[in-house]
Amino acid sequence: MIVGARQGKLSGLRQLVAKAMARDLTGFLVPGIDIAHARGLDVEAAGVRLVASPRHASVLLVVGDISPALRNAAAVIYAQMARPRALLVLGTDDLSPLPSADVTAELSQPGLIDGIAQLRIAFAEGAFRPEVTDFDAPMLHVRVEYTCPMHPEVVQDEPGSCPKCGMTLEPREASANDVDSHPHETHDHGSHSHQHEANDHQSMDHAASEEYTCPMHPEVVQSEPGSCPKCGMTLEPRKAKASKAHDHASTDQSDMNHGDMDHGDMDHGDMDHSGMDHSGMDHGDMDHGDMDHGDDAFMSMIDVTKDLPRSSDGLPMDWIDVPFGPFFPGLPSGLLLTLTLDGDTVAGSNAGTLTDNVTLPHRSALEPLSFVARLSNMEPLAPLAYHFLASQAMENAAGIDITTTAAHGRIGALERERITSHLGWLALFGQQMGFDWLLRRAATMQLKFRYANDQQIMALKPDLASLIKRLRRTPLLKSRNAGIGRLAQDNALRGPVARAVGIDNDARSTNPVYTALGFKAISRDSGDSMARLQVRLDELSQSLALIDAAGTIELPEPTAIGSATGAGEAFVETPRGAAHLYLTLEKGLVVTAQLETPSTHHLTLIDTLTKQQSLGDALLAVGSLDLSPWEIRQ
Amino acid sequence: MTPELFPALITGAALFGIGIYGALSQTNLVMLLMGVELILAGAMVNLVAFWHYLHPDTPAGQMFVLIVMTVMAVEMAVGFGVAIARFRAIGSVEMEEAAELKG
Amino acid sequence: MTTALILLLLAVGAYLVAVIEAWTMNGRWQLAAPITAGIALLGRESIVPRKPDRVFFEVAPVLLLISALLAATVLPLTPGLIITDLATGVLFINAALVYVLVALLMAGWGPNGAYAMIGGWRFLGQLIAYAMLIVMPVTAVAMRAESLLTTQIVTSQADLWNILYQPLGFVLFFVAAMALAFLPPFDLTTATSELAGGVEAEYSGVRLAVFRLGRLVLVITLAATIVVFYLGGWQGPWLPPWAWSAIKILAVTALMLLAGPALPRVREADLLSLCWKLGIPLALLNIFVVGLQVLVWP
Amino acid sequence: MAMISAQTFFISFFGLAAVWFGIVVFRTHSMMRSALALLFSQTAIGAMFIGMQAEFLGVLQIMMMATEMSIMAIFMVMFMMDPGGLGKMDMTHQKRRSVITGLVAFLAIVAVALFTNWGTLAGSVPDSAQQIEDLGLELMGRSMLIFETAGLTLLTAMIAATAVAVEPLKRNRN
Repeated sequence: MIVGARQGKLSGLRQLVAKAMARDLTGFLVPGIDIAHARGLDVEAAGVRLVASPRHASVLLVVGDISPALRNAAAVIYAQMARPRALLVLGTDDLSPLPSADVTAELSQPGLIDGIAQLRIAFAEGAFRPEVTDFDAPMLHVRVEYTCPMHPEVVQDEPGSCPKCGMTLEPREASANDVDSHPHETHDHGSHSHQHEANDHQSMDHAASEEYTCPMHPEVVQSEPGSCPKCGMTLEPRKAKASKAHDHASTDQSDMNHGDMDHGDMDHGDMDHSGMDHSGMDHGDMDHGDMDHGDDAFMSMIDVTKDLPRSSDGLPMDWIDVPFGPFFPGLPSGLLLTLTLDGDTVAGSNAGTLTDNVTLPHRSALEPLSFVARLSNMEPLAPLAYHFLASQAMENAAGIDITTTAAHGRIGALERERITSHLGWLALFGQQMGFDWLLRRAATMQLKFRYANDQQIMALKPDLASLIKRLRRTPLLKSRNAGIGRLAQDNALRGPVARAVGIDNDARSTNPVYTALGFKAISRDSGDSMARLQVRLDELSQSLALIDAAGTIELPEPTAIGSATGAGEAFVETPRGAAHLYLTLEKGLVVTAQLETPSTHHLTLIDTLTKQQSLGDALLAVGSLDLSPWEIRQ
Repeated sequence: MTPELFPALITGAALFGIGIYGALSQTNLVMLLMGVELILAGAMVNLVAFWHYLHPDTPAGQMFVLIVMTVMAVEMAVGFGVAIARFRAIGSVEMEEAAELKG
Repeated sequence: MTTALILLLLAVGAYLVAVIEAWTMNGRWQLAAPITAGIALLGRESIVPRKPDRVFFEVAPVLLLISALLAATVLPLTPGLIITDLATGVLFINAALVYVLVALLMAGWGPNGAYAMIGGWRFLGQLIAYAMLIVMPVTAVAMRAESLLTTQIVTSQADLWNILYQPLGFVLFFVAAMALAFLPPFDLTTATSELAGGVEAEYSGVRLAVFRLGRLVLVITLAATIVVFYLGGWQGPWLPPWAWSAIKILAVTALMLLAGPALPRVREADLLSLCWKLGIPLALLNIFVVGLQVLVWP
Repeated sequence: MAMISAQTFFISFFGLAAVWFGIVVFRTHSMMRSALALLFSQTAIGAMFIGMQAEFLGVLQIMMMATEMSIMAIFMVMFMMDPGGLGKMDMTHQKRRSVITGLVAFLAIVAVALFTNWGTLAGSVPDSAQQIEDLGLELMGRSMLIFETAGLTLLTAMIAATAVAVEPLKRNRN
């Protein structure tokens, strides 16, 4: 809801400011610009300036249905936005934990324009509304815990001093245990880590033995009571920590951050020491008297740094975990990428998707039509490809042959989708590279191609050619991409990514209808980001030629499979690579299905692609893969 | 007694004193360098004051300040070079942990 | 009086920069947009992130604005229109502009966020490299004028503008000015797709407005600097001096802003190696060549 | 007279600022603040130079120190155990002795400053443009050798520092 930044009456000056705010709408898109384009929305043309940081946004724009995990992340984004802020929702009504929408509209460009018009009115009237309500959601709650700046493994609920070094513990915020928790807990156990952590500590405390230490000289530790050899004070009992490297890998508060672009709750101290967590370092031995150099309560820097990971340049540095996604500009929306940064270099990564896994029937019956719908709704970036995949597998299972004309129609539609998908990727990649022209141009073209019939597509041919020509001549593009994200030949690669390494992995090559149309797979061999870009550019022209050869574009028709029983499989070359579906039919119902998607394979590449790259290169390498988090199956 | 000189000279003296304190008391090499920078800054203030109040016609006074600035830059460059090397070697730039550098 | 006039002109200049920037992005002339955007920012909440270094967080945007304004004080727009014609004018511009770095480091450290901090440190590397490319070409300019006075630099170009006298220096200075103003394709410190806004990411409301204004003023100041150093300042036939200054400054601004959307962002490694391995040797060569020219045609 | 007192005020003000920031350098726990306090101390000194009509030196000081201290800042953050200053750790040793030495040094210099007869004050200072010209002629004339030596020293120091700092040999790391 629109919440007044400053309460009070709507005076003349305020009216002016509110009008200005209504005219200058800045939006943060959830789940992202790629989905908006794929759904045919041009947000900038509708009058909302898109921004990268939630702090700069006044409108949170939610496009379509999103998974609960993404909604949680969106709620964190919403909480970071400066007031007055508003929520514009297109085509969905399930929003929890977000507050109710200020404006709801249907998921289409006219709907968007209409929604924005309403939003402007709402802003002009409500920006200084007297009644101010706060947005509150469970995942925003912070629990204050106390930790030692030097010993991040020391975490407790009450203030006090560090049992290891005697320093005063610093408060820091940890997120409350999420109520929701993500249904598939593969990406990060952030929401539970604090629980684990607390448990760890408790259990360890119970297990720990008693030892005695001097309050002034923490390095003095002995197992019997007595007095300190240095100052003569009576030693105090304390619980000894077992010096086992327990894993605090996710002590870092970034669990709250996956969603958000903010990192608000890191503080400098933690930030610079959070790297220690990763090495599973134990400071236990510090207590145990290998500190022969201490004359005062002295903190050895050697001990602090000796277990830090070494960067590629050999300097031990603190590493920080920084979340990129799920709404990070330039990355596929829904992709949660956490990079461990060593300065500007990526030391490690953790990638996953926050989208829902679509459930496939497994020994349960499902209507063929709803099976097809479920599969094609899964992937907003390439719905037709999955539609055809499902239809083809069912036809194979039922033993139905389709006519060549119908096959040509499908090829036309599939290739058109490939063009739109590649153009969408180009737009996103342009955003990633900071290449604004490409973002705008490719997005405009994508919207034009989306529902174009074959004549319109042929009319668009020169535009596409000039886009490709301009790209090939752009200075700096080569130096930005050549040698970045180089991949070796690997059987796990699919689609353009595989063809850029020189593997002829294309489901179309084995399809007789395609070969009859003169299809020949494109390939490059350098395997870097540039090669992937070139393969996709070549495929744009190739798809145009295929549409030309096929001559028709036919939207998917539901195939009647009657009450057939049998098993069948299908390969379809989606824009991201070959997808494979195996299913069994029983009396006209789908009872079992197994789906294999290209992005699932590619997700595992991220770690090798990003390691020891500079941040910009690492993100570009991830971007060049053209992942679709929506089809990733975990 | 030349009262006109006092503000500058006392500032120079104070900076020098703070610099001495810093250079002696800090345990970290980088902080120690900061102390040295302050000592040199104190010297520069005095040089400029003398030039301005006593010998404004001699450019050599200004020249000397330029040399001090060079020395500051040299000190920084060498200091950081040493700091990086030590940090790489033993992971510390703490003076307490530089026992092998003791004369 | 002069000060007030120049401040007014800078404000107008900043507005025009914003208009031109929007035009280079989306090809439309939106004359009211910068003003509404500014007013809207003033009305919005200005969030202080959790556990900031409050001093740095507050000071950074103001320091950015001030350093850009200070650099503008020694730039002559017409023969008399200059706030202070310092004998060390050229050096003073450099000194003022270096504080852009300090401001961005503060903005990086202050808000206590990883993106901002990386952005701040990135700019440190960028500016230390490109400050060389500011200082060294300017040395050659001062050599020709035999003075550090900015007015004298303008008059020294009466016969031949420096862009023709030392084209290499112009190119280097132009690139360095873009890097200094972190304009795309050198916007590594505020990169949206790498750092979600970088040093700007945590600013909102009034503070963001000041930060953006500071940057706009920085761009117009740098454009004016280029005009004074290389394009003969206010000089030109037919039109009055103020008109020439205005035309040249706006043209240079447009040129600086046009490159952004048409090019992908430079890789950080390339950015630094370009400067150290190519830019600085070229700048030395430029000084050498200009030295020869000054000797041959006194 | 009013003119002179304005100048004295200017110098004293920036002198106090320089000293104040100099103290902050060693008082704050945040390394970033420490480095930037040193920067502002140096900038105030630059302003003092300008107050003492050494315009060139003042501007040069302000310019050089900004970059120098920014580099200092990144090293501080790199090489400190607790750069954010959250732990309030004590990073000093032999504190008493240092304070006493510092105080003694300060008092001794002040005493010298106060009780020495510095001779008569010279007349007016040449204007800045003249100064720059004189300084340039000095650098390129009588003091050329010194200047060249300084430059060469700087170059040597830079190369030596880089040589010390770069990684010795590519060892086999995991």
